[in-house]
Amino acid sequence: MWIIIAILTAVGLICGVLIWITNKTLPKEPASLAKAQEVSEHLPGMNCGACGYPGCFAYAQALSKDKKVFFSNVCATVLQDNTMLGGIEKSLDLVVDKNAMNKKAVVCCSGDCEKIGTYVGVGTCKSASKILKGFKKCPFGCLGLGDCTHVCPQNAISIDVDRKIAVIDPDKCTGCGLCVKECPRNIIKLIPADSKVVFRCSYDSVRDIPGREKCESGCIHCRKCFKACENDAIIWNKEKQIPEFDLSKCIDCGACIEACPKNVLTKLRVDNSKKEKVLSK
Amino acid sequence: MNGTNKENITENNAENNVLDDSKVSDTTVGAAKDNIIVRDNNFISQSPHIWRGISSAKIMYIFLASLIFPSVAAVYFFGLRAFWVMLASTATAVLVELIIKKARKKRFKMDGSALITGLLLALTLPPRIPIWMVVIGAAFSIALAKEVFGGLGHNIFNPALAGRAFLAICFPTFMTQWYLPGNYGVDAVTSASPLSENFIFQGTNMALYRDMFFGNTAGSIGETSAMLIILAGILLIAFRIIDWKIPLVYVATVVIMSLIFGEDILFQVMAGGLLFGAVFMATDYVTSPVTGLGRIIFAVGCGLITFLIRRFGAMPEGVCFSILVMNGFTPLIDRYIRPKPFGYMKPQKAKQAK
Amino acid sequence: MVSEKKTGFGTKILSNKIYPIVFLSIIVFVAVLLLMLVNSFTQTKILAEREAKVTTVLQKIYPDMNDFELKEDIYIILKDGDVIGYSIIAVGKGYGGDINTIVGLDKDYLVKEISVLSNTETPGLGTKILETFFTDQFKGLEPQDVKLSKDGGKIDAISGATISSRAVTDSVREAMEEKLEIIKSNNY
Amino acid sequence: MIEKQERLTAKKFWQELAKGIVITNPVFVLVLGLCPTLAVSNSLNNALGMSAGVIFVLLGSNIIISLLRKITPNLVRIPVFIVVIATFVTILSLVFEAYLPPLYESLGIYLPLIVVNCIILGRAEVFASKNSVTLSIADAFGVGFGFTIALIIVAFFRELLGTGGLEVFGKQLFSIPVLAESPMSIFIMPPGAFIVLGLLLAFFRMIGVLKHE
Amino acid sequence: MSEAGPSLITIFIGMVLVNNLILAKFLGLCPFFGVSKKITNALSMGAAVTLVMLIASIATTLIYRFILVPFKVEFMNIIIYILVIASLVQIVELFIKRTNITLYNSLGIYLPLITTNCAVLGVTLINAQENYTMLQSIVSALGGGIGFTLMLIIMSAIRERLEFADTPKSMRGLPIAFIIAAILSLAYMGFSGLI
Amino acid sequence: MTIKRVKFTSGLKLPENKVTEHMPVARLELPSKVILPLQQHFGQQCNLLVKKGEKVRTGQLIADSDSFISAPIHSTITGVVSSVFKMINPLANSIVDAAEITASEEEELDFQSVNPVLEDIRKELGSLRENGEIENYLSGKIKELFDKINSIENEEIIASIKNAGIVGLGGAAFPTHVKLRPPEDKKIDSIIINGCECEPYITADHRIMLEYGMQMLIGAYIFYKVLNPEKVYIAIEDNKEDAIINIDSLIAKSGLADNFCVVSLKSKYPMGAEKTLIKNVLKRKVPMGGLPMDVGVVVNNVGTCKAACDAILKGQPLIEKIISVTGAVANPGNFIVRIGTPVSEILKCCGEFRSEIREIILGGPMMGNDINEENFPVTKAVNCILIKKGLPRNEGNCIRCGRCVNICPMNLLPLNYVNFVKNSKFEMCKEYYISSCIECGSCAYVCPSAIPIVAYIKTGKSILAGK
Ligand SMILES: Cc1cc2nc3c(=O)[nH]c(=O)nc-3n(C[C@H](O)[C@H](O)[C@H](O)COP(=O)(O)O)c2cc1C
Ligand SMILES: Cc1cc2nc3c(=O)[nH]c(=O)nc-3n(C[C@H](O)[C@H](O)[C@H](O)COP(=O)(O)O)c2cc1C
Ligand SMILES: Cc1cc2nc3c(=O)[nH]c(=O)nc-3n(C[C@H](O)[C@H](O)[C@H](O)COP(=O)(O)O)c2cc1C
Ligand SMILES: Cc1cc2nc3c(=O)[nH]c(=O)nc-3n(C[C@H](O)[C@H](O)[C@H](O)CO)c2cc1C
Ligand code: SF4
Ligand code: SF4
Ligand code: SF4
Ligand code: SF4
Ligand code: FES
Repeated sequence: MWIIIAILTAVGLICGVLIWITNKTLPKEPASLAKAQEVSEHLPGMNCGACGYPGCFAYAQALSKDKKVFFSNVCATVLQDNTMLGGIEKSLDLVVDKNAMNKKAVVCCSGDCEKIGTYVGVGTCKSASKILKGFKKCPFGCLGLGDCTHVCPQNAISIDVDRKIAVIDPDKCTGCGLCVKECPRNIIKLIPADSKVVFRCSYDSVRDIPGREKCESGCIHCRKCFKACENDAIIWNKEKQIPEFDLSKCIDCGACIEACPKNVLTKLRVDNSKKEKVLSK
Repeated sequence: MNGTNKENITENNAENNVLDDSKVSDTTVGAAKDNIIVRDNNFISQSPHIWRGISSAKIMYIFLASLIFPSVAAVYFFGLRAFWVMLASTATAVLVELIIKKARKKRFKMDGSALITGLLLALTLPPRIPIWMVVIGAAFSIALAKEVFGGLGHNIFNPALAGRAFLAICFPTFMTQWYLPGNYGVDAVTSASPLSENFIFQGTNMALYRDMFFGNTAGSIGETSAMLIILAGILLIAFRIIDWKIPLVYVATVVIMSLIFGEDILFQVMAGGLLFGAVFMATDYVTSPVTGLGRIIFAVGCGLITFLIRRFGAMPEGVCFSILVMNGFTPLIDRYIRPKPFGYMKPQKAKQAK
Repeated sequence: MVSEKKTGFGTKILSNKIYPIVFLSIIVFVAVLLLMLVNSFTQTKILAEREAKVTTVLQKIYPDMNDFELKEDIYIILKDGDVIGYSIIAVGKGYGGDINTIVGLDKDYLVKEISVLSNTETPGLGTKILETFFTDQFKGLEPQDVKLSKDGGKIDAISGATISSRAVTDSVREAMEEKLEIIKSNNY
Repeated sequence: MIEKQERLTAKKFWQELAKGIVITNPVFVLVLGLCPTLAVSNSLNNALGMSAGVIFVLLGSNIIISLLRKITPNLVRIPVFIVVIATFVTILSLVFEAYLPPLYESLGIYLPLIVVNCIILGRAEVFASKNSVTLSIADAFGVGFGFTIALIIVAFFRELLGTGGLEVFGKQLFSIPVLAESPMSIFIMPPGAFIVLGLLLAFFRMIGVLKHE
Repeated sequence: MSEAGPSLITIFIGMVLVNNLILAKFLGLCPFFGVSKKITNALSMGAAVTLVMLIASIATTLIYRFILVPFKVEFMNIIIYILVIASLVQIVELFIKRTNITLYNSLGIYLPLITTNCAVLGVTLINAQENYTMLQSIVSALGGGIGFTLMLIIMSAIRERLEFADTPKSMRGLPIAFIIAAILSLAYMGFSGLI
Repeated sequence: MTIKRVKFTSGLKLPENKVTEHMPVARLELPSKVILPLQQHFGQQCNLLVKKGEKVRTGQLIADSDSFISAPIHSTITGVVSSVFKMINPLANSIVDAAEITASEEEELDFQSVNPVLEDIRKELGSLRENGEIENYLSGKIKELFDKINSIENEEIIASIKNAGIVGLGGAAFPTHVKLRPPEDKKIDSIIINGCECEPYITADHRIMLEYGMQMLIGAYIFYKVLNPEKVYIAIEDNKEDAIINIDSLIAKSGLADNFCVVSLKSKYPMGAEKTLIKNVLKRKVPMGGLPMDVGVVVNNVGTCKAACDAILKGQPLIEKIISVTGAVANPGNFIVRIGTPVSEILKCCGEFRSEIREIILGGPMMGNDINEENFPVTKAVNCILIKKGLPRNEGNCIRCGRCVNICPMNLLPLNYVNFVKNSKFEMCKEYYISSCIECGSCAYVCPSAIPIVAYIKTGKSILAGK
């Protein structure tokens, strides 16, 4: 009996020796990998790709090579989550000013405008915008076919069926920017999360397109908001003929919102109780 | 990512854009741009602006029409009983599809594919199978082999065959009881199907072939008459509903294998469900490859496996299983068998050229 | 994880280069030792179980048997030291896999009873070979009669399960033919 | 981290237990240990036997591995764990063979295969090698019971549909008239196992117990 | 080979088609469902499993024939087999990790899973159970590996296509994979009796 | 007879609907205004050279660009630049600058200088009003004409063609002068004159070949002279038998039979597409991503030839072109229209729509682009205005019938693009060579599930291009 025990133990010994030898003879794994492994533990692991890398681990590898990547390609989910952010800060030895980087996406279009005809085709904004710049009179307005809703990892975007435009819930949005890339009309913009007023129109410099004049719900460049603001928080952009906001001066008084005759200015959190979620995931 | 939503949108959009003649509003805008007319009744769409107009549903119904041949033969050979089997199967298939579509809040479109599935399933069953089993089989076909995948066009496996295989494994006793055509009575005697172990035919080979050609043998209710199936197949090919490659290559493979292994060729071709499967089931668009070469590979695979099972396997018949097995290979074939695009050059060659 | 802990004595061993090998060997050694111990406890019981199983089957076929002997895969059934029959194991290839059948022969080399020990046939179809209406057909048959009626013998196949029926029948016949020769020539 | 967790409260123990059963149910949530789940769930009997075996092995290996966790070198971690697990499995199989031969036969090759049941090694890797003995025990029981419950659910449907009735320890609980005569034998065969588990997973997702992908 | 037994071709066809590890024997299901989302991953996983299976079969057959049987300690097979397999996987993992980091990333957590892949241990146990010779064991391992890889590839191709399908939400991912496995297994039952 | 007949070809048999086939080309009266987008060609947008309010004459250069791949734009009527604005170019789906010119009473011509050797021909041509007379005059002097053309420097011809703003009139509007200047290492051995006109409805090219055959042939000769190939093929589909015979006899008459020949092709769609055309005529395959000149071929449309003839002989820039107006209108026909004429002005002459719900398509039904209102101008690339009853499509699930795969002239797998684009897998599109698609529309035409496959493909392509 002892013989067999000895033999079997020897088998174990051989196995151990083999592993040991393999370990010794093969080149050591690069240190960056271990670091990446560590970093990736603080990442959300959703592999959403919003950071611009194919997946969280790829992002982690990039981060472990150069921590500045965190600022150029920020992962918005990490930014929202204190424990993850803390972990990243610690493992990468970084200091992150969260507020400065925190963004919200807003749809810069405030409503349905007339249609130029009956669009019959593929029901995505990308396709619809390929033909005559979209079937809405405004060649810049939201088409409301919801391409953006599909990419949002937070399910923050829904389609307002009344106005036929996309609406983003600022409370859910993490500012990852995926929707910005998705929208073929480039009307989703990332604005600082502490913005008070949102200018919801994209119809700026290009004007006077016959048959495609600016829509009923868009900015008419009347400058009333500019005049209404008593704190100089609005700067009038002469070239584009639109208002711009100086956050530090805005006191959230709402005067400009009141003043706008076209309701193009709104608060970041609009009352969307009427909104019906139809097209979100 | 999300096919569901997109479909919704398209539908939605179509509804939003209903053609409403009352909305024809001529609006004249602007001075410099006088007589610009914006009309709601203007269509805008991408090219092409014309369409051949043979819809999927039309194809399905033509296919269904060709199935009348074996169906009528089934009633002729096996009596009303065969009719009830067919009715139960089709009705269940359509009903289950309707229920699932409703439960998923999707539009139910009567496009005939469920009818085909139901009818084809029925035609592959033995004539005296209890009706409740037919119902289970048809429900399985539609629910677990078609609709779970997303419905028409998305399924991987041929629903009718999956249903048949399910029944064959579930209720082997019932699925292996064959009857000779003609005796409709309650106490009809079982008989062996030509491919069965204990099939003994008293008579000349010629008589056997004749019986098999016209359909006077035991077998599944739709598969017995070689003549009608060939006729339907020729019609389907002529109307360009099915691709000639699959049935022809399938049968040819079996013929070649029979030659190699010294089997009776005519018998192999006409016995069992080979013709039926080759014409009606292997040709299902959804579950077979889309390219010509892919289809040939698919058909050769079907033929080889059918022969393998018939000759070496325990099952007397291999058509059902072989098509199902090849259905499994279809995505792989489609992935790797692709036509070379027009003017394709190997990457290095292209570089050299530049 | 391990090397981080720096606690006096342990560190030396734990950070030793060949420690993993030693550790693994020790674990294997302990495990093997343990198993040998357990085995020595259970072995007798297992062997007893196995024998009991055979005995129960044989007992069923030969109710009055009280002992048996195993020679060249043939169970020689004894009653008070007298031979009252022979039992052999037949292995046939069925629909799902091997079918093991024990064949009980009486002193005159005729089938006394057969009993299927294990099979992997389709439940409800192939497994009908377990039922008495099938096995009873074998009683009193000589080897040459143990054939399906289709093949010219005296056994009716189970409809829908010809393969299973044939597997049992043919394996029983073949086993009988082979072993009877041995029995006769050795005069067990 | 480890130090903190060692200051264990009774609450934590129960938490781990519950987590194993529901939140990280090994079969339905983690989708591990599929082979035994599918292979032996063709009857309630087998399912119960298997579950008992798995709980035993899980418990034993979790305890030992948790004890060894500080002195196990990383390089041979997996071989060591697996040897520990295999020891328990072998003990189990010897005991089953000696005392429960019928069960031993019907579990067949899947009894030794407990050793590679992903659940067990998974727990060893993820939990026992990082946590104290007490917590590991809780984890073993939690996961073990989770496994048992899953197995019973699957086996329930398979046996019911596949044989037309239910039978536990030789007692016929009940049977369905028509099905019992011609049972849908597919359900005790491999395809049926896949179907049942697939539909169960979908069902749990549908009623919101499990997360969608 | 002095012992009789099923011919090599029978063993091979049996392992690939008739008693396919995944569809008929329920072995190796975790990686089967886990690594079958992309064809490329499926291929490398299949190759890795086949390799490990082959080496493990050779090693374990040697151990079985020359240690366990002579000393009558066949019951030790589980522990020794798994030890050998685990060590092998460890070596393979180390090897891939140190030489081809991209492959390692794509196989990710599934590499260690080969250890706990029932399929590998299953094949070695089957070899022991059927008392296969060395050559038979090798063929059986090869067949098992090829059958496993084949199923993995088929499954991944199907799942890649289903990515575009309008599958009900609750069926997406694993549930539908189970249904596919069910129908595949149904289809491959047609091969029964080939051996 | 030098007709080469190509019998067996794959492709799609479309319902032809060429109702205007036998309607002679009519000259439309001058429009009251024209709208000239500053990008009517493939390439760089031009810069406007005139100011708002400035007076311009017919043929006066009003926009040009420095870029090589570009073509200048000329005023097509005499009048005042009444406004400059942005508009949507339906062909490229882009926003471009445009100038609107309001006509004044009198038409004044401002044609470019013509090479001295052709001066007298121009004078004589100027005195002819009827097109028939011009044709007769030209065929009478054809030998002399060729000699004169031969004596002009290649560079000068190319420059004239460039200055005339000539672009391909076959649809792509690729600047013709670029094609006439192949890189040194590419030897052009064949020219194909594309008179296929494979799209349904359109008959403009057909009428050109019947009524302007001589001018077209002279244009072809000019290309022949510049590129000096071995052979010039004039490819015509066999549904235009009269054009085949006409051109053949003209070739014989002009004594060009050695180097020119007519190729009669089966009437299959998309025969006219460059790549399929070259394959059918010469059995050469343009490599993927390559150009016709990679296989030593230049393809030009018959209209382009006529325009070249006009430019060289008359010094007339590209200010007018022949288009078909057809479909659901009361009086369809073929017309010579000034470029920039708003669609509404043309439609006025063609009577009421016969259909309430309609699409206005610039181009043929297979590849044309929709416009939403009738103020869009006819640009250089437009060869047909088609009014059609709108066709609501009920997109269904792809049933993988493989019809699109069978029909695709580029051997692609169109059904996959639909899946990829639907699921945002644009990288996969690349893997399946989406850029090889010529957007011919055959696949969408045959698809039984009425999937607008081309719309998906266009989406995928433009996303990949980063637009
Ligand atoms: C799922 C399935 C399981 C079967 N199982 C068995 C079986 O266990 N035993 C058997 O002899 N035949 C079985 N068969 C049937 C055989 O394939 C074959 O039909 C039968 O042996 C012919 O017998 P018969 O001539 O008595 O009808 C099964 C068939 C199917 C479809
Ligand atoms: C980027 C680009 C460069 C081209 N360069 C040349 C050229 O140098 N010579 C030439 O003969 N054609 C050239 N072409 C024109 C094409 O060969 C072709 O005539 C044009 O795209 C219109 O063809 P279509 O109407 O079939 O699309 C070029 C086209 C493109 C897109
Ligand atoms: C699908 C398709 C169909 C076409 N059909 C024609 C045609 O019928 N006639 C034609 O002249 N050009 C046709 N073209 C354009 C030709 O490919 C090519 O661009 C043209 O003949 C080049 O001559 P151009 O530069 O003078 O226009 C077609 C292009 C495509 C992509
Ligand atoms: C030519 C043709 C063959 C078909 N064959 C089958 C078939 O064998 N089985 C089936 O269930 N449906 C068949 N159908 C119907 C339909 O395609 C099938 O239900 C799809 O698989 C459902 O997605 C067929 C349809 C056509 C047009
Ligand atoms: S905001 Fe969203 S719905 Fe609106 S156009 Fe952009 S992608 Fe489409
Ligand atoms: S709304 Fe846009 S930015 Fe915000 S989370 Fe969703 S995708 Fe990201
Ligand atoms: S894929 Fe492109 S080239 Fe092919 S048929 Fe469709 S549109 Fe034509
Ligand atoms: S023609 Fe339409 S239905 Fe047929 S395969 Fe192509 S896309 Fe699918
Ligand atoms: S339990 Fe078998 S692989 Fe996981």
